[in-house]
Parts: sequence; structure tokens; C-alpha cells
Amino acid sequence: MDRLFWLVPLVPGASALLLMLFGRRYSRRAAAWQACGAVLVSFVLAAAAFARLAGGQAALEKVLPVWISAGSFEASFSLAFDRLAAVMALVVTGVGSLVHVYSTSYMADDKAPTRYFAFLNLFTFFMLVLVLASDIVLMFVGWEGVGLCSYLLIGFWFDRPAAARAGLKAFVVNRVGDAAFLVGLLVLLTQVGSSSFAAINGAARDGRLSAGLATLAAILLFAGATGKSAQIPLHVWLPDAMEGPTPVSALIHAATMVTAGVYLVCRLNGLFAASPAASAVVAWVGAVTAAAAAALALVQNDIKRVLAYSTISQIGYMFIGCGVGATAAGLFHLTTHAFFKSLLFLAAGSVIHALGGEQDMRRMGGLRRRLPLTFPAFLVGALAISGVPFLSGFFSKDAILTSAFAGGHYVIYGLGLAAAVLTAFYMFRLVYLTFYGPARMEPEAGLHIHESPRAMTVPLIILAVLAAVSGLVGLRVLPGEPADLFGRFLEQVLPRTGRYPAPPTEIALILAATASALLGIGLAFLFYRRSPGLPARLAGRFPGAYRLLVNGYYVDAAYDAVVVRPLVKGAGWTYRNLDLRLIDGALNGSAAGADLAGRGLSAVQSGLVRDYALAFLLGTVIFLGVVLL
Amino acid sequence: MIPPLAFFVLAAVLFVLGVVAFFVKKDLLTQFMAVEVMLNAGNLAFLALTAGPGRANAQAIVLFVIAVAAAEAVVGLSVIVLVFRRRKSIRTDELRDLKG
Amino acid sequence: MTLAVFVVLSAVCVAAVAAMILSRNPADNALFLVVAFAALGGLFGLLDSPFAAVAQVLVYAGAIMVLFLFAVMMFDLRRLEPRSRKRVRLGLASALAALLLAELALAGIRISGLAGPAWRSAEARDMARLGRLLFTDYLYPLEISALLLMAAIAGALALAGRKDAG
Amino acid sequence: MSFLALAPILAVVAGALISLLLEAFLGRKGHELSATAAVVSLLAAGYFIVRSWNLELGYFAARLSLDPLALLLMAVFVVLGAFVILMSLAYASRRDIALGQLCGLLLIALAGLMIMVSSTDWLVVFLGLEVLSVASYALTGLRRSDPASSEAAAKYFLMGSFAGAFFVFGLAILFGTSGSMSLASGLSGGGVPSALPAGPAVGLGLIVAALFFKIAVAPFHMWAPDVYEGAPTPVAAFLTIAPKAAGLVVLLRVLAPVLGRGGTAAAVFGPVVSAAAVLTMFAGNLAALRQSSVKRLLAYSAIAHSGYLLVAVAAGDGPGLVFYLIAYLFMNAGAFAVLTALEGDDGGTATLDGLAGLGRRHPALAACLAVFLLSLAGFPPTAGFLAKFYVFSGAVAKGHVVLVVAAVLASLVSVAYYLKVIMVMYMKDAAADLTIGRDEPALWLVVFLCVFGVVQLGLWPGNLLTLIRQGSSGLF
Amino acid sequence: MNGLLPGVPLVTLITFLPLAGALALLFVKPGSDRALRLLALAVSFATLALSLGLFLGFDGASGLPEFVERASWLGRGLDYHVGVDGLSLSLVLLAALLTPIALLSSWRSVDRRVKEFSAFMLLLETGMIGVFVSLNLFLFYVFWEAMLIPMYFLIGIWGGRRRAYATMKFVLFTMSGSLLMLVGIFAIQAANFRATGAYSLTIADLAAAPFAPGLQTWLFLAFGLAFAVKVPLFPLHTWLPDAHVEAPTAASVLLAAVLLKMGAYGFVRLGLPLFPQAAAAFAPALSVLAVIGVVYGGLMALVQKDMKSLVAYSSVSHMGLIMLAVFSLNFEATEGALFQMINHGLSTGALFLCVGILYERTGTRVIADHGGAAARMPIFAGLFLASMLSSAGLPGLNGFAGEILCFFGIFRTSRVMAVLGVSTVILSAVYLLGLYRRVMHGPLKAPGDRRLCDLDRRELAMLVPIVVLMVFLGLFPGTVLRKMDASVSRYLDSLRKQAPVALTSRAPARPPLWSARPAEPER
Repeated sequence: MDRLFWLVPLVPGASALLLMLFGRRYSRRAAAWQACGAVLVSFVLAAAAFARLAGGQAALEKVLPVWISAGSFEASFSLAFDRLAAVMALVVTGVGSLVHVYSTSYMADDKAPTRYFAFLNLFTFFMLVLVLASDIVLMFVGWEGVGLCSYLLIGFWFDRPAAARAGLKAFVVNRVGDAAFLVGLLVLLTQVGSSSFAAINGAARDGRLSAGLATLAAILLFAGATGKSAQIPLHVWLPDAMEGPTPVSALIHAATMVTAGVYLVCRLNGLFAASPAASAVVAWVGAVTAAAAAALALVQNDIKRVLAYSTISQIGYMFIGCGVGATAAGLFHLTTHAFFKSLLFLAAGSVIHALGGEQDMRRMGGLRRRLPLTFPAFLVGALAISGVPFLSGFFSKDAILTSAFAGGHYVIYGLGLAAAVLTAFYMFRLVYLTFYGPARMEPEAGLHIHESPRAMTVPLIILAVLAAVSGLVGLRVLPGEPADLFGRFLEQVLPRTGRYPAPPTEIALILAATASALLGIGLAFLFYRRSPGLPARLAGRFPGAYRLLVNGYYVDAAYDAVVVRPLVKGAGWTYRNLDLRLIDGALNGSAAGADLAGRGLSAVQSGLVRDYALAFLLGTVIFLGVVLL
Repeated sequence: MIPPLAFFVLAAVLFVLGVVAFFVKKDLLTQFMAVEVMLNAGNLAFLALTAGPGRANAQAIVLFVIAVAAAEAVVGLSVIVLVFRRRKSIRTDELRDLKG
Repeated sequence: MTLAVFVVLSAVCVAAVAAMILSRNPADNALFLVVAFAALGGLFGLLDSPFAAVAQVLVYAGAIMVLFLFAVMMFDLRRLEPRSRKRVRLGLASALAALLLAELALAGIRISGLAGPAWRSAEARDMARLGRLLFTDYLYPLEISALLLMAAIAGALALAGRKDAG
Repeated sequence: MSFLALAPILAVVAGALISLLLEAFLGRKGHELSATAAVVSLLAAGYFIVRSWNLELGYFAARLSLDPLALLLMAVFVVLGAFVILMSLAYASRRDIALGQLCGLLLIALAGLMIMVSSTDWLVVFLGLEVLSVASYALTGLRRSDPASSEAAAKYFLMGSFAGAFFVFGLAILFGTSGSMSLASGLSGGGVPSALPAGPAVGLGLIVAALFFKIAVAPFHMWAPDVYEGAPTPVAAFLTIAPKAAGLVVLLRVLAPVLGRGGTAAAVFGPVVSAAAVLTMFAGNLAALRQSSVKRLLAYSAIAHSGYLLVAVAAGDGPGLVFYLIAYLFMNAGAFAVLTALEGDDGGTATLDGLAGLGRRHPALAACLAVFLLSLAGFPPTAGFLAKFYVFSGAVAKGHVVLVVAAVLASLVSVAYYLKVIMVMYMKDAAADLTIGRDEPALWLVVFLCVFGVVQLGLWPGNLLTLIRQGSSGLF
Repeated sequence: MNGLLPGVPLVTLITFLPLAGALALLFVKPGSDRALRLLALAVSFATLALSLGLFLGFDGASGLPEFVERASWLGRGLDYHVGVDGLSLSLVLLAALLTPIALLSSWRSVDRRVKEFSAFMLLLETGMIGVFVSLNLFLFYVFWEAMLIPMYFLIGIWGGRRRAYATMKFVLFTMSGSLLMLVGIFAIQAANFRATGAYSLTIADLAAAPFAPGLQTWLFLAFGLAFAVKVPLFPLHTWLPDAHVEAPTAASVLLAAVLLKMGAYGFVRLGLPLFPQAAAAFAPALSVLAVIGVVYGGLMALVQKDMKSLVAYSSVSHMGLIMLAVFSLNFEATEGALFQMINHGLSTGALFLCVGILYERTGTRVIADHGGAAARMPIFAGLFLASMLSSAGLPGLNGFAGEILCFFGIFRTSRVMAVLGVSTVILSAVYLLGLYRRVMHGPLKAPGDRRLCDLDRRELAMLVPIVVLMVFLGLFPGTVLRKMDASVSRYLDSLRKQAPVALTSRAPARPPLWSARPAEPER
């Protein structure tokens, strides 16, 4: 069965194809079942292959026929199931399965469930292609494919203008990154002469790829990653992407697609390792994003947007990990984040579901008792992300921060720590606003509040368990000892380049992390439980800072003012002036000139014989003059 | 004796006078008369420029030119008659329906 | 002697044409031309071309110009022409005509041998020879002339014949 | 040397006489008969032309010589004559034209043309030209009820005789200085003269000016639009093709040796011809842009085509010239034939607006006109394209690149107005209804033959090309 | 060569079958529109079937033209000489494929003068295929120019309100180039005659005998202008939006999908091989124009208010990329360019079909008048989106396979150009999906409009095959690429032989760029 690992992407792919082709003939239930079934099958296949790897095999490979080849360019359908891919594939299919199941209920009343499941399956397909591709060009298929699915699913309710616009924004911003990706790809392809990851990493390691070019390529590819993973400066699309259905946010915009950038950096660890400069860029971008996005999450009122900024911030952590050489730690955080963030989203979805679509936290509150399953699940997620000890987030975040500190990246470490405080704070702000306090929803909506059906709660429970315990795989028996389970499993794929701190330092770091989590939670308690008027007062005291945060540092506005508007205006001006006035004007002008000449000739053709004879005489005189002279 | 050049220049003068007359005159008939002057200048040139047996040939040619002139005169006059019948005038400048 | 004749005849010729240009009476125009053509006939004679001279006087001055005179009467052109108002055109035409004259004169000067003594030609005065020439060497042109006259007659008939001729 | 050489011309002249006599004696009843006689005489002439092929007949001390070039052109004239007669059958009765007179005059004009092209003697050429001219004046004025027709005749006559006087004067100088009436005399006397002999050069210059007039070369062309427009339409078809063809052939016979040999003469006459060609193309095409009468538009187009044809002369390209003329015969005669069909009973010629919607109401007619116009514009795969191809490629081969570039630019301008006509026919809806006589089988025959010719010559001119090349191989 | 149907003049058959069909149409009784349409469709399908046979029977190992037919026609080198090689094969197939689709697209929208319309469409097909299969310069020109006529009528008779202006602009613009090319042909003929003493306009002969450098420059300019107008290269592009906006859907489809390719094909078939030195000298300048076209077309597409002119400007942009690849003069870029021509033909053809479908339903092409159509037309929405994505080069679809090869090749020649060219990735997403958002998404405009129904079978029959082909070629580009390989390396070899200095100095990186692939690194 493990030999069939290449079917992992194909099963959901086939399902998506069937759903798209015969969409109208499916009943709601059949579509849902097929979609879930496909992802489950794929999960099982992935698990089987994983078992094989766990048994000691290095990687499973499958080369399907050559895909694009011309001259020195060649890309093939080649898939590889190595340990890195295995982790990712399990996350994708695992979380994917749960989200699919959750969706059967969440989307039960939607107009077009078949389309929804088709897109979701299609997304799974592309994501798995991205994960399993051992050829960077093939990976790009998955890379852009998930972007497409993201576009389709953000704009799933396309009759809402905001959703349509958000989808477009997501796609375009992603494309900006992808353009850089493509250039990086070209650098690699022309310099390495092969598109396989092994060759690229190999070339980077043995120095065939010069350091300068490696840096160039790495930074370009990372630019692509910032687009996909919503890092500064290309993070602007993700908050808007919350226009999509909530399960989609959980799967695509939290657990899987947005982490593809991290995965890419992991995949190309050889390349990034060869370029310290590029790695530094990765770490710095990650750190700044982690802190800045966390700050933005503080002031959001939309429950999903809080989570979206949180996602941006958390992915920043992952990049810190990759950038400081603790690639495995980054991937580890990716995994745990997949669990707790999808848990948070799905739980938020459950809340929204219960409130009949309400997403504004200012109109929530006191839901603790009315959603007896959702609340604890959410709480587990919140604790995990806040880094409360012994939950998954604690381990993974700590691994990253520790590595950063150990590598001497103190500023980055500081930013990460600050972000951790903020994370704990905004998460518990969310918890308090939503589940505690008085109910602030419309009375009408308040009547219908009910716990979600089982198809939704069961995935919540499973994810809650995972969010709680999955951190244990990263537990090191002794501080300072590199042999954590997760890292060891990945060692051959992701060789560790960073150093570990000395055990005493590490203990101090752990304490600092724990303290920051508790500090954040405590502050949230202070602000939103003890003295609920405090936030408003604070905002009144620092109006500038508050406005800055509410407006997302004015990044959208800046893009609009600096890029979008000048471009559109300039294009319009050029169109009117260059195309219509100058080029067409020249054309029409020459036509008019010809016409004018014709008019002149007509005027000369006066109808008078005298004039005709005059012309004749003129011609003759000139002619004879030429002859005689 | 008179050099042939004198005859030729005379012919040229007559020719050019014919041309001038063609421009000065305003009715079809007189303009055609001007053309006759030009033709005659041509005849003079024929005779003036040839020597020896050539001038015998030139005389033959002059005969043909005169025949041409006669033929043109016949047709020309009938064209003028035609115009006169339609318009009761043979002013050349009035013939300008066709133009542009 | 010949020089005097030449001077007189050419003066008459040019003067007649000039008068024709200046006169605004169509009938006078025709008469001036008769004079000019007759003088031209004399000049032909000076050039040892008696046949041409006779033909000129008979056919041109005699026949063609009379035809014109009749036409002048017929079209009732005896009233005076109006003065030209289009002086620009006329000036242009005159300038061009002057240029043409200059060019022709220049050509005449450049043609070698013209400036020398006059060519005499006994053959040209031999009418019998001319007759033979017309019916041997020039037979084809002669026949074409016949066709030409036929064309002229046919054309005249077609254009100015009885209205119901067609 | 054989009397047989006269046969084609004699046949035509005999036909002319018979037609005229039948007309004169039978009047209205003689129409059909005289047309028949004319056509028969043309057939006979055609027969004689074919028979004379390759025989190199000559007569009258080589004043008449049926070399292949002459024969080809004679054939062109015979075909054109037949076309014009067929076009006139119904037209003449509609327009109150005596058909017999038309046929007779036309045949006389044809005889003149044949005389022109079959001789290398200036006197004969001149006389032939005069025969043609005299007959043409009359033909132009044949629509006696129409003031335009008589105006055209008067202008044609006046300008024609004016130009004729230049011819005579030039001839005098040429003959006087070279002592010979042969086309080959004068400049082409012997060897390469270092300086241009003034006499022959000026004489030739005057003659060429007169020929330019006949061919309608700018700036000697100004009579042409008026005359073509005023002449009865079938006659206009004749006038736009035949005198031009004859004049060009004469020009070619004179200039090809001069230009081909190089030297001062070529240096003078070459640029003059080229400049005239360019001027003509642009004058014709630019003026045509603004015409609203289709007939006048075609008149200007005819002028422009004179320019293209002059390119062949400038390059001394006999085969190209002849092929172009033949192609032009079909496309232009065809266009005028359609125009004849389109003329309303009120006697007005078709205006551009009047053509609106023609494509729908008379699809066949419109399609044929479109084919002719496209051919005139030089689109493949029509005869017009191939003709331009041959002429222009010949010119480029001789180094006249600038001339050819000007020519293609001019034809770009021409595309605008040819397509405008097509556009109006197909793309505008009719304003007023056009009634078209449907009982004109002869006219349809002409249109059909012309379409056939245009397409055939465009796609598979095979034998004709060989014939032309073979015919002109000895000449140039 | 012709193993499939020995003795059958397959290429001639493919070329002239549509012409025969057009003539046959003239004899169908007017009024029976359905019969006319079916006959035209049948003829075009027969042509398609034969072209498929040609494609399958094509061997492509030698790189030489196959299925060659040659006959003396007008003498003096003006021969009838046709055949297909790797450069032209797929374009023939493209033309043969899109004609029946275009005919289908006009099934309902063209209801006047169906007979003429169908005949002109078939004539156009003959013209298009003829251009691609001609191996003789004269024949090439004949088809090149003859093809204008049916296009002129198609736009002029069945076009929109400003059709008169648009057709005139189209024809004059195109002809201004092609007439100068004609002069170029004359010069070639003369020069070749002077050099060899024989008349020949066989393209292969002319390519083998290079012209003097000075002459090459002029000839290349003359030919280049003709092709550049057709492509169209910036700044000669302004005829295209006008022509498209006014053209009926079927004509737009063929115009964008096939006619534009003629320009690029002209460069590959004639412009570069005949004048390699001049081409190498001008390649940088033309590359600049091409890359300006890429960006400029994209920006202009952003601000269009009419769907068709938006797609037209997208063509300007995409064709710019193809030209950039052509002028990069290496194997990958050339093959990519040729492949991208097919892809662009399919995607832009499909886009015009989609716009036409919307127009048929709503009667307007103004973007602002549309909105939310996806709700009523889900199937259409999917196919429309697929076409856009193909056009925008989404990996997995055909557009990507071509684009990446182009980028790769361009990058090897000039990194700056490649980076500038990559901007199309962003721009095409913006303008195409922006169009999609405005037209298909958002609240439904005119919700009461009953005409806004989903696709019927006919419309499916025209869009689905294209979309299937997009996916197929996206996954198996080798189907087409392998047929080109030998011809492309032959083409580049000949270029290299004649302009070695120019070519190698432009791409110094590695030994022969055009043939062998470098030694495999670890895999």
C-alpha cells in the first residue's frame, strides 16, 4: 500500500474532477460523502507510507513521465515521499479530513455544496502536489493551484462584493509573490540545470551555485513564500480572506496553504543554508511579522480577523525557526499550529454558526455555557497558542525562540517574546469577549443559540486533543540534547544548523516563555474581565497608536496610494494619450493628410481647360528644362 | 542667305505665340485656331530643320500634318457645334460641370 | 533679297498672330490667321518647298480658315470677347510660354549646323519626285490619312449630324 | 514582307465602314446588324492576329511590322473592342446613341491603335494617334443629349489638339536633327553619346510629353477625369484602357533602348519617367479618395494605374507592361461594365451612396465589382496582384527600389478608396432602390469574361505568360 | 514521408478543402441557413480530421518539411510548394481546430447573409492554413495577403457600429507592412538571381544563401514591419483593439487565435532565417519593443471598459512575450514561443468565445453593464475561468508550460528582459481576474433578465474541447513539443551558422545553447 503513495494527491484530485464534471447530478449528501471519503483515503494512504518511513526507509519516490522538456529545460511529474513530505502530508490530509467532515454540517444549508466540496477536494489535491513534488516546477503547480483554490473559496459567496474582491486581492497579492518565485526559479533552473530539489540543494551545498546567486534565488523564492504565507509586506490579503467560509479559513488560511511558504523554505533548506544572508532575511521578516501582526490582532473586533492576524504572526514564528537554522522547529510549529489554529477556527466557526453568522465579538459574550463543547475546545486552542506549558504551542514556540536565542539573534528573540505576550493577550481577549461576560448579541439571535451538531463537534474534539498533546513529540528528554523525537525523525531531511543553548540558559528561556504567556493572559483578564473600560481608555490615551493598529499600519492604504492608484491612473492616462491621441492620432492624421491632399488635388482640378493646359505647359517646361540642363 | 536657325526661331516664336493665344482666348473656336498656329509652327520647323532630300520628305510630312489639321478641324468644329447646341455658347470657361 | 522677303514675311506672320492674340473680335481673329498662314506659305517657298507652300495657302488659308470663318458667323461670335479677369493664370501661362520659348531657342542654338548657311535643296523642288515619294515611301501614311479623314467625317456625322440620324 | 500584315487592320477598317454604312442606310434597324458586323470584323481581325503570330510580318518598308508585341497589343484592343461593343448594346439604346456610329467610330479608333502599336515609324505612330484621337473625340461626345458628354468631348478635343501640336513640333525637331522617322533614331543613333544631343532630346521630350498626355500621366493628366466621367460609360472603359496601352507601348519602344543602354540619355529620361510615375500614382490615388461618383473614382484610379504602368516603362520591362495591360484590361473593363449595368435610366451614373446595399440586392453584380476592385487594388490571387508583382519585381531587379516603394505606398492609398466602394456595397443599407436592367445578356457576358480573366490571370496565367515572354524576348 | 495516406496530397487537400467548401456554399439555395451552416461545419470538420491525420502522420525526426508537394506554377521561382515542418505543424492544426469552433460560435449570432459568412470563414481558413504551409515566399505572400479579404468582409459586414473605421484601419495598417514586405520579396528575388543566376523563391534555398549584410538590414526591416504589425508589436498595435471590438465573435476568435500568430510565425519562418545577421543585430531592439508590449498591453488592459478590447490588449501583452522569446534566439525560448502561440490561440480564442457568449445574452460588452453572471451560468463561469487561467499561465494548464519555457529561454539570453517579462504573471492576473470579478461576481445585474441562461449544447461543444485541450496540453506539452524539436534545432543551427558572432556574444554562458542539454547534475 505504501507503494501507492503517489495516489495521495490523486484521490482527492479525482474526486474534485468528478464533482466538477458532474456537479449537478450529485445530491448534497453524496457530494459531501465522496469528498470526505477521498480525503480520508488519502489520509490512510499517507499514513501507510508514513509507517513505511517510520520503519526506517529514507524516502519513497515515483517518477511519472516527463512533463515539460525542451533543450536544457526539463520538468517531470516526480513525486517523493520523504520525511518532510510525510509530516506535511499527514497534517494536510489529517486536518483536511477533519475540516471536510466539519464542513458537511457547516455547509449543509449552502446553495452550492457540491461546488464547495469540489473546490475543497481540489485544494487538497493541489496542496498534496505541492507537498509531494520532488521537482520545483511541479511544486509550483501545487503552489499556484492552492492559490487558485484559495481564490475560489474566499470568493465562494461571490455574490457578496466583499468576498469577490477579497478573493481577487488574495490571488493578485499571491501572484506578486509568485512572480518573484518564478524569477528565483529561473535563476535556479538556469544555474543548476535541473529542477529537482535534490539537485538544487546539492548544488547549493557543494558550492556549484555561487553564494551570490544562491542568495538571490533564495530571497526571490522567499519573496514568493511571503506572498503565500502572508508575511510582511505581502500579508495584506489574509485578513480579507476571512470572507470565505470558516472551514476554509481553518484549512487553507490557517493550517495548510499559508504554511506552504514555510514548507518551501524547509524543502530548500540546502539553498537557504548556503546563504546566511537569505536566512537572516527570513528570520527578520518572520520576527517582524510575528510581532507586528500580533499587535494588529489586539484591536480586531471580527473574531475571524483576530485569528487571521494571529495566523500571520504564528507563521512569522515558523520563519524565525527556519531563518535561525532550526528548520525542524519551524516545521514543528507548523504542525502544532495546524492543529490548534484549525481548532480555533473551527470553534470560531461553531460560534458563528451558533449565532447565525455573527462574527463581531462586540455582539457576542457569555457563550461559555451555551456552547458546552465548543468553549472547552476553544479554550484548549487558546491555551495552546498562548504557549501555556505542556500544551503543543508551548513546545514548538519554545523550540524556535530557544534556537533564536542560542544562535545569538537576541533582537529576534525579543520580538518573538513580545509577540508571545501579545498572542496570549489577544487570544484571551477573544476568549473573554466571546465566552464570558454579558451576552451582547441581538435578542433575536440570542434565542437560536445552540451547540453545533456532531459532525462539527467531533472534529473539534479530535483537534483539541491533538492541540493538547501533539507537542509531546517535540519533548526533549534532557535540555540541550538534540534528540527530540520530531527533530530526529527529520534529521536526514532537515539537518540542524543552529546550536542549542546550554541547559541553564534553556531553562531560563523556558521560564521566560511561560512567564510571557501568563503575563499576556493576565493582562487580558485585567482588561476584559476586571475592568472592561480599560481598553477604551487606553485607546483614548494613545489615539495615534490605536488608529495605526486599526488601520493595519496603513499598509493597504499605502499600496493603494503608491501602487494601485498610480498604476491605474497612469495606465488610463497613457491609454488616452499614447494609444488614442498619439498613435491613433498619427494614423488618423496621416489619413486626414491624404484626404487633405485629395482635397487639394480636387481643387486644382477646377474643370477649366485653361488650368489643364497650364499644368500641361508646366510639365513640358520642366521636362524640357531637365532635358536641356 | 538666311540661316536655318532663323527659320527655326521663327517657328519657335510662332509656336509659343500659339500657346499664348491658347491661354488668352476664351472660346473653343479661337482656342482651336491657336492650336492651328502651333501646328503651322510645327510645319515650319519641319521644313526649316531639314536639308537635302530630307526636305522632300518633310514636305510630304507637312502634307500629312495639314491633313491632320483638316481632320481635327472637321471633328473639332462638330464638337463645337454640339456644345453650342446644348449651351448656346462656346465659352470655354463655362464648361466646368465636370471637375473635382 | 531673300533676306528682305524673309524679314517681311516673318514680320507679317508674327504680327498677324500677335494681332490675333490682341484682337477681341473672333472674326478678325480668323482673318488675321489667314494672313499669317498665307505669309507662312511664302516662307515655305523660301525653304525650297513649293508643294508645301501651295498646300499651305490652298488648304489652310483657303479651306480650313474659311471653315473657321463660317463657324464664327454661325456661332454668332462677332461680339467682342470680355476682357480676361484671371490675370494670375494668364501671367503664369505667359511666363511658362516665355520659358518654353527660351528652351526651344536654346535647343535651336545647341543643334549643330543650324547657325550655318541655309540649306538649299533641289530635290525638294522636284514635284514629280515628291509625288513618287508619296505613293511609294509614304503610301502607308497616305492611306492612314485617308482613314483619318474617314474618321473625321464619321465623327462629324455622329456629333453634328441630323438629330434623328441615329 | 507581306500584304497579309495589313489584314488585321483592314478587317477592322472594313468592319468600321460596314457599320457606318449600315447605320447610315438602315437607321434604327441597322443597329443590331452593324454591331454584328463590328463583332464579326473583330473576330476576323482576331483570327488574322493569331495567324500572324510568329510570322514576323512586315509591310510598307517596315512601317508596319507585326512583331509579337504589336500582335499582343492588337489582340488586347480587339478584345477590348468586343467588350465595349457588347457593353454598348443595351446602353446605346437607353442613351439614345446610334449604335452603328459607336461601332464604326470605335473600330476606327481601334484601327488607329493598331497602327500605333504596329509601327516603329514616328509618322505612322503620329497618324495612328490622330486617327485614334479624332475617333475618340467623337466617341466621347456621342451622348448628344447629355451636356456632360459634349463638355467632355470639347475638353478632350481642345486638350488633345493642344497636345497634338506639341507632338508635331517635337516630331519636327526630331526628324530635322536625326533625319529619320524611326523610333530608334535620335538618341539611340549609335554608341553611347557622352553628352545629350540637344535636338533629338528636346524633340523626344516634346513627343514624350504628348504621349504622357495620352497616357494621362501627371501633370498632363488633368483632362482625363473629366473626359472619362463625361464619356458614355462603355466609351470610358475604352478610353481608360486603349489609348493608354498604345501610348505606353510606344513609349516603351522609344525609351526601353534609351534607358537600357545607360549614359546621359538614360540619366535624363529615367528620372523624368520615374518622377512622372510617382506623381501620377499619388495624384490619381489621392484625388480618388474624395470622389463620390464611382465613375470619377474609377477615372482617377485609371490615372493611378498609368503611374504603375510607367514603372514598367521606367524599368524597360516589356513583358511586365504587357501583362499588366492585359490584367488591367480585364479588371477595368469589368468594373466599367458593372458601372454600365448600374446606370439608372435617368442617365445618372452611380454615386457612392447609390451603391449602398448593392451587395444584398444584386449579390452577383456586387461580387463581380468587388472582384474587379480588389484586383485593381492588387490583392492576391487576382490578376491585378500578379501584374503588380511582375511589374514591381522587374523594377526592383533593375534597381528602382525607391520607385517601387513609392508605388506600393500609393497602392496602399488606393486600397482605402477601393475598399470604401466595397464597404458601401456590402456594409451600408440602401437609401434608394436601384433598378437594374436584367435583360442585358451581352453585358453579363462581358462581366463574366472579365471576372474569368481576372481570376484566371491571377491564378494560372500559364500560357499567356509564356507567350508574352516569348513575344518580347527578341525586343528588349 | 507520407506514410499515412500514400499518394494523397494531404497538405494541399487541407489547404484547399475549405476553399472548395466555400465555393460549394455558393451553390446552396439561399434561405436554407441551417443547411449552409451544416455544410460549412462539415467541411471544416473534415479539414480538422485531415489535419489531425497530418499531425499524427508527421514524423518530425529530420526537422525538414514533410508532406512536401511541389509543382511549377508561374515559373521563375514562383512555385506551388507546400509542406509542414515542426514550426508550422501545430499552427495548421490550430487553425483547423478553431475554424469549426468559430463557425459554431456564429450559429445564432450571425443571422444575416449566412451563406456569405460561412463562405468567408472557410476562405479565411484556406488563407490561414496556406500561410502556414507555404514553403515558397511568393506563395506565402499570396496567402498572407489574400487572407485579408475574407477578414475584411467578416468584420466589415457582420461587425459592430464602428466597423467601417475598424476594418479600414485593420486593412491599411496590415497592408502598410505587407506591401513593404512585397518590395522586400522583389529585392530578394533580384539579389538571389544576381547571386545564383537562377530564379528561386523557395524559402529553404533563400535561407541557405545569405544576403549581404547591408541588404539584410533593409530586407529585415521590410519583412519585420509586416510581421510586427501583425503580431502586433508595440507601438503598432492600435488596430487590434478596434478590430476586435468591432468584429463578430467568430472573426475575433480567428483573428486573435490564428492571425496574430502569423506575425510571429513570419519572424520564425522568414524574418530570422533569411536575414540572420540583421535579425541578430535587431534582436535586442525588438526585444525591447516586445517587452514594452508585454507591460504596456497589460497596463492598457487594466483600464479598458469594453470586454473585447480588454482581451485584445491582453493579446498585445501575450504576443509581446512570445516575440521576446522568439528574439531570445535559443532553443527553449523558440520552442516555448512556438508552443505558446498554440496556447495563446486556444486561450484567447476561448476568451473571445466567452465574451461572445455573454454578448449574445446581454447585448452589451461594456464591463460595467455586467455583474454576477456566475450565479446564473455556473458551467459557463467554470469554463470562462479556466480560459482565463490558461491565459494567465496557471501551472498545470497549457499557458504555463509555454510561459515557463519562454521565461527560461529569455532568462538565458537576458535576465533583465525575463524579469520584466515576468511582470505579465502579475498583470494578467489583475486584468483577467479583475474582469472576471466585475463580470461574473458580485450581485447579479439585471436579475430579471431571462436570457442569462447557462450554456446550451452548442456552446458547450465549442468551449469544452478547447478547455480539455488546455488541460491536456498543460499536462502533456510533449505531444506538441516533440514534433517541433528537430525543426527548431535545425532552425537555430542555420541561424548560428550564418550569424555566429552575433548569436554567441549574446549568450556566452555555455556551449551550444540550442542543441544538447548540459550534463545532468545529480538527480
